[in-house]
Amino acid sequence: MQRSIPFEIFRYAVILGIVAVSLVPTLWMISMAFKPIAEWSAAGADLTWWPRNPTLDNFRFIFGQSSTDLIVALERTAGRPIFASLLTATCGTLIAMTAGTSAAYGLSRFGQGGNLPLALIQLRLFPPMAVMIPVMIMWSFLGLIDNWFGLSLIYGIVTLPFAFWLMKTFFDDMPREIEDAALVEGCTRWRVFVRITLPMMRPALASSALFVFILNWSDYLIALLLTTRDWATIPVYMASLSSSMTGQLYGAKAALGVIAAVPPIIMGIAIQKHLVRGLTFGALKE
Amino acid sequence: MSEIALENLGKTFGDFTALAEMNLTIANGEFMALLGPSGCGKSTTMNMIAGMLRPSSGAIRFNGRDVVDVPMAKRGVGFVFQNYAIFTHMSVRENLAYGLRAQGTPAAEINKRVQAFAELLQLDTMLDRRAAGLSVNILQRLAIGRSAILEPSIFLLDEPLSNVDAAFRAVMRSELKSLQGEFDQTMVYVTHDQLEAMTMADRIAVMDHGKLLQVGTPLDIYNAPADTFVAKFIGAPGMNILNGRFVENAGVVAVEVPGLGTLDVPPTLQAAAKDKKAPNIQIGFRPEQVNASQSGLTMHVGFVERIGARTIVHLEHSGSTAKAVLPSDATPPLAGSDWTFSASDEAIRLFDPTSGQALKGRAH
Amino acid sequence: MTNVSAMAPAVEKIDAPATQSARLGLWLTLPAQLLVLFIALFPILMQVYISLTDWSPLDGIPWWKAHELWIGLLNYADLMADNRFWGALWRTMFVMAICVPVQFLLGLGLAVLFVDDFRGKRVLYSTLLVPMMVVPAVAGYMFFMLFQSGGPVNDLLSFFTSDPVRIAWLSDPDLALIAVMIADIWQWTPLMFLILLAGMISVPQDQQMAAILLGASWWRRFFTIVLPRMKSIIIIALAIRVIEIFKIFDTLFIMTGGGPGVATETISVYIYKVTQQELIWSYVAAIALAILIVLSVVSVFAIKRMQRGQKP
Amino acid sequence: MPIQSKLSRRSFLASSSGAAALAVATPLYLRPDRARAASGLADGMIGGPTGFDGAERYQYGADTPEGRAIEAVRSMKDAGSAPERIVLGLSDGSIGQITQPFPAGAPSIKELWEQETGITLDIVGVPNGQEFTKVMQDISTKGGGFDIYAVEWNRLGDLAESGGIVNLDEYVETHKPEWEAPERGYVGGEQGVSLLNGYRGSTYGVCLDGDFQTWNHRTDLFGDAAEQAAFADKHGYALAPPKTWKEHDEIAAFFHRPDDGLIGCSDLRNQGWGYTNWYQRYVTMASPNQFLFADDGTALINSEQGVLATEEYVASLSHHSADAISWGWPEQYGNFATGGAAMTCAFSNLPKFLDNPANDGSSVTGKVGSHLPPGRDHADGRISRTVLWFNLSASVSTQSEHPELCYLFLQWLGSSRIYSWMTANPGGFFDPFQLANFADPLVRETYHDYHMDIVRESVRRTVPTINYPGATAFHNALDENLTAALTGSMSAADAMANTERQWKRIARRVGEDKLVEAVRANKAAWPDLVDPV
Repeated sequence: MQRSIPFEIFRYAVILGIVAVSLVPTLWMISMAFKPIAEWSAAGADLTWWPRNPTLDNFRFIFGQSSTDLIVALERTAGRPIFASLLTATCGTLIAMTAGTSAAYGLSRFGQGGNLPLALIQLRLFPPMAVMIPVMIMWSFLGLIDNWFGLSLIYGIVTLPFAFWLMKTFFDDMPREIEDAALVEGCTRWRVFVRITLPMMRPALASSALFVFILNWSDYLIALLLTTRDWATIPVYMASLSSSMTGQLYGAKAALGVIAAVPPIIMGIAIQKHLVRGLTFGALKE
Repeated sequence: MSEIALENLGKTFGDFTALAEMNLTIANGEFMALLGPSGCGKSTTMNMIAGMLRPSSGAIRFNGRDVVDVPMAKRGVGFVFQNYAIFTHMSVRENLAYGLRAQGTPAAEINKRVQAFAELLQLDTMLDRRAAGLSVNILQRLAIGRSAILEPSIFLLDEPLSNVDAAFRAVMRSELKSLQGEFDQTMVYVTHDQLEAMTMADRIAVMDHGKLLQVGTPLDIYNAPADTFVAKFIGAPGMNILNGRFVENAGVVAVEVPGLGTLDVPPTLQAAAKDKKAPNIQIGFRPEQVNASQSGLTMHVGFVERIGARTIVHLEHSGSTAKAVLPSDATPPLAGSDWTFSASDEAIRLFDPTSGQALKGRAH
Repeated sequence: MTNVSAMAPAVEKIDAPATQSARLGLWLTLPAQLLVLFIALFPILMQVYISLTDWSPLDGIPWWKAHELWIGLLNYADLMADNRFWGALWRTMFVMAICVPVQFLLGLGLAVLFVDDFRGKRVLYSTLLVPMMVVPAVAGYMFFMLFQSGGPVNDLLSFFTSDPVRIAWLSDPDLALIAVMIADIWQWTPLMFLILLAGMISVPQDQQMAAILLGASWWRRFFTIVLPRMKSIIIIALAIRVIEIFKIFDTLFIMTGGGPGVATETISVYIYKVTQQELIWSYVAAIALAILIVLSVVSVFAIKRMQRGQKP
Repeated sequence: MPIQSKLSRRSFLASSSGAAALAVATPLYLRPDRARAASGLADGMIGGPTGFDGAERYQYGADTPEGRAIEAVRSMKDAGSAPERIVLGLSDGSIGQITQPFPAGAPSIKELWEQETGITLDIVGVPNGQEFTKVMQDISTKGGGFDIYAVEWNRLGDLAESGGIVNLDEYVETHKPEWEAPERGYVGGEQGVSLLNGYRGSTYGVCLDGDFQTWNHRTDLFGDAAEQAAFADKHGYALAPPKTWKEHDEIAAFFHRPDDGLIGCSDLRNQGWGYTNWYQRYVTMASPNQFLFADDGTALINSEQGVLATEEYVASLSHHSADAISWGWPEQYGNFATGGAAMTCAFSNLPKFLDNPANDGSSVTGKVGSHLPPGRDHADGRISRTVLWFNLSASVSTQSEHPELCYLFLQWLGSSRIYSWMTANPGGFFDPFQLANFADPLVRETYHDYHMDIVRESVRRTVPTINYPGATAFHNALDENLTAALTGSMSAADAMANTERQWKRIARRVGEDKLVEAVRANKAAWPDLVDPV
């Protein structure tokens, strides 16, 4: 298509404008992460946009090394919460993807579970806060409070709807001929599903899993209510990064925030090309 | 009504040359088919005519006026896409009226024209149906009607029949042909199917690897292929081409195909054959023009295919293959036997083995 | 057009032995069914039960003995008269009514600009998606700082004014609401953009070409071809944001805690406060059930409508 | 200042990194007799910290609350009825006082306990502000995650009513914690004990904190000659820490220069915190006190006094940070540390953290002063009051299998010797509240002499906030309406009327009989000190 110069100028101006605005909070976080405490203040007169004396102290600090500026000693370092976040978000993603993928296949190919789409929409629609009381009681009864599996399980459940919808889309789109050919050759349906369908769905599984992972990774509320110590996740741990010496440890929070952004970004880059396709939710199938 | 002239038209995508030095003039009202295998540059040519692509070099003239800088919306070109690009979220009526509305035609006028076209195309009974779910031949008519209603002077059709199954294609071909009669515009038709090109086009431009190989009426192309590519591409099956060399006996040149025998060079080609210095030559003849004969070439009969009115005999000998198409009433040779055949003088063509170009005959 | 196939049980006959297939289908859907049952059954029963009582954990009796404090439908009657609840609901709807259209228009505009190729597209595209990757809790702390009266936002605004801007965003009820909406728009416009771009890329190119060749202007094409073709995905994108904003909590809670006063108190924040601070859990149960009933009606109605809309 | 220099950053860092190393090491169970032989306790002492000057002050003999507690634990241990470990839920930010050795050469409190008893002390951090939430979760879900809870003191009523915490009367009777001991014990003797540890006549908690809100100012600003002259010019009296609310508001307004990064006063904070400022203004509206509830349980806030206090409170916003309503204590401390405010009212630990040479983040070290709460003049003299707010108290969970042992740990920790030693530790925010604490040299070193005396005097002028069942709901209702008044979305009169309405509803839910009894008990703890004008 032919383009006009004014349009190109307009395009770059608008995009760069929006990119610039949208980068402000991110850059603020990154900048905060490298600022020494003297430059944290967001209070007027000596607002610091960019670290004048960049330092890695904030990162050292959350991993348990006392730094010269932050004399506050941490009772818990960020290592464990990062591990907890990684483990529970990953296991939650596995649970959601396993149950969601198989249910999506069951519905897409065999018409079973016709109640699921509506049930799962309602599940996603419902504010988790409103069911946390019974959930807390159940989890406690099952010994799942402050337990990696307990948190993974609830993550798996609340993100199941997304896993299900996304995967159903892909299955609906996938041509059946290949499966049918394998069936004719005498494979069982289960074998076809495991050996033929799933491997073909690898890109779809990857992009759905990323999306579900980001949702789990982002959670604050559920982890706040279902963990106490051992399995507190990054956002919950972050709340404890304040001190009577300095107030909120914004630099430490920002450093942790920068670290927390790494896994989704790496995964996003890894499956970038599937990401767009993955988010059409099947809406474009003719 | 427009004449289209392509002058030294070229298109490159990076290092890849999609089209090079295309020179072709399509006369006003002519039905021109661009024929070639996929990747030959025919769609590129078409898209440049429509304005979807900008040529890398050369000019496109409509009635002498260079339109390279004219945006596609202003070229007045009707375009029928391979899969028709019908607006399936609209009704048949909305599809037909789309172009008129875009031009701001008054509603009353639109209604009148849509009605008229619908009747012409036999779409009047389904005007208010949603286009999604209509059958392919209706979609095709609708696609043509949608463009034709704007009365474009040029009509471009991009493989409109490629999505249709074989049985239906014949019906559609005739329908298309008759529609062309109705509208009488300059039509450019892109296809990889020689049958479509042969049956519908006034002239055919055969292309391969970004090059225009030959332009001519269907019969020209069939009878006098410009090179071995065209010879093999046109016809089903294509022309038999065998490697041989000239042998001269008493001033008369013949072609000896090593191990197979010898065929005489027809008088019209004698002069050309004599002019040619190198002894190596390719000899061609159409399978339909092969006859059993006492002398000529002898080849091994591989297998015999009987398909209704015709019988195809697959021949092979020392690495060369050939086919013969015999009428069903003729007695075919037995598979496994050796069979001697020849072709009539009118059927023999000679090609330069290095360039692939046909040797031009002369009236004697 | 079958996007809502995602919701409609598309029963398909399979050539393999039908019963075997059906059984496998059942097995495959079983884990999801069990998870749904697991998370729905007990909570709903329990909430129904305690919502009819005046039970609070402070009463010193276990929840299963809550019937000792039976009050019938009084909690529901209270709910009807609870201005804070209705205020929170209204506020949530307001945030939704502002944020969803803004995110949609921004996302759509960006998708239009990104739909064809240009130099630097990949880099700019990736950069635009970054906010999605920032953990909302962190975003909450960062926005808290950004919106301080001497903070970066005011500092940026000061470029355009002669005096330094000293707006106390988070201490003013109206501005605090705007600030939390800005945070949400910042974080979730990228998702809207991503989905809409996916949709726009998938609008058949030949139809757009056909429209151009028929003389349609860019605007006509956009409104008659591109948007209608994207209808389903637009609905999905809007639905996702509507659903998620209805539950808005993390970033907002860290930024304002629902304050000042109740100025940014949304449904989730309100329930959080009643649950965690005031501990009137029987009342929370009543709120939860009321929401569940309304959402069920709305979602059933919405799905029915969408399915009807799909039929040719 | 030789005293402060002892508390250098280096020694602090050395001790805190030592704690980190020890935290990962398996706690060592030394036989008590051998430990004692090796540790060099003073004569007659059976336990306590060693290894630093003055350690003997924190050592205890057999006839002390600490000694009795340790002996009882040991006999339980010998009888095989003691657990391997006990779990203590504690706010993040206070844990350091138990886990970090202080001063140099000393063990940490955790180490000492584990050495003396062989029972592991497992501390679970709870995010600030989430203490009560976490505890209620544990109680209502029967989670059993903790043996000991630490929550705000005024939630004792709520927790006791919920059945989640153990009535400690029997243990108190048996083990004699001597909380009311004159010279060493709680301020106010028995009454103080009942206020901080009791609910409806029984002991439910062991106080671990002293959050009497105290006033601080910047000595550099107040002592500046130019400021003094300018102030005297403007107001006709000398610039000094304010004695009345009128002076306070004038001085705060005088110093309020937001464009120069200085605000007049920074105590006003978001919900759950700003309350304290209003409270101080309100209770001084009558002599000796303006109460919140009458003896019959009628709310008194929707009155001329209530509206006036609210109006003053709203007006004071003009010399606070524009962001004050969105701040919590971390923002307040952060701001004061950077020299952002002329005055503030905070926990008594503010000078410990911010007037602290070890804190490089603070630019006000050596520039902090303390003063008594501003008052109001009445016919019989000046009434100045502050409030007890937040103040962590530890209770034993009814889910604990070893409640008596948990109590013994609390008796050991919360008695004057160990507690003095703990509160002197700058690693956390537990503050002094016992008479022995105020007199202890190490505490005074950490908290500074100038501050300690003011704190002691402030304690005498402290009124308790609401500590009846429903405390949270009462406070939330008041907070919300006050914030509404602050943001201008409600008039002061409406805010008070609205609060009264909500309080009535809460009172009904709590049960009015229960409430009246609790209100009376609460009132008994209010001071009647009248200062001369």
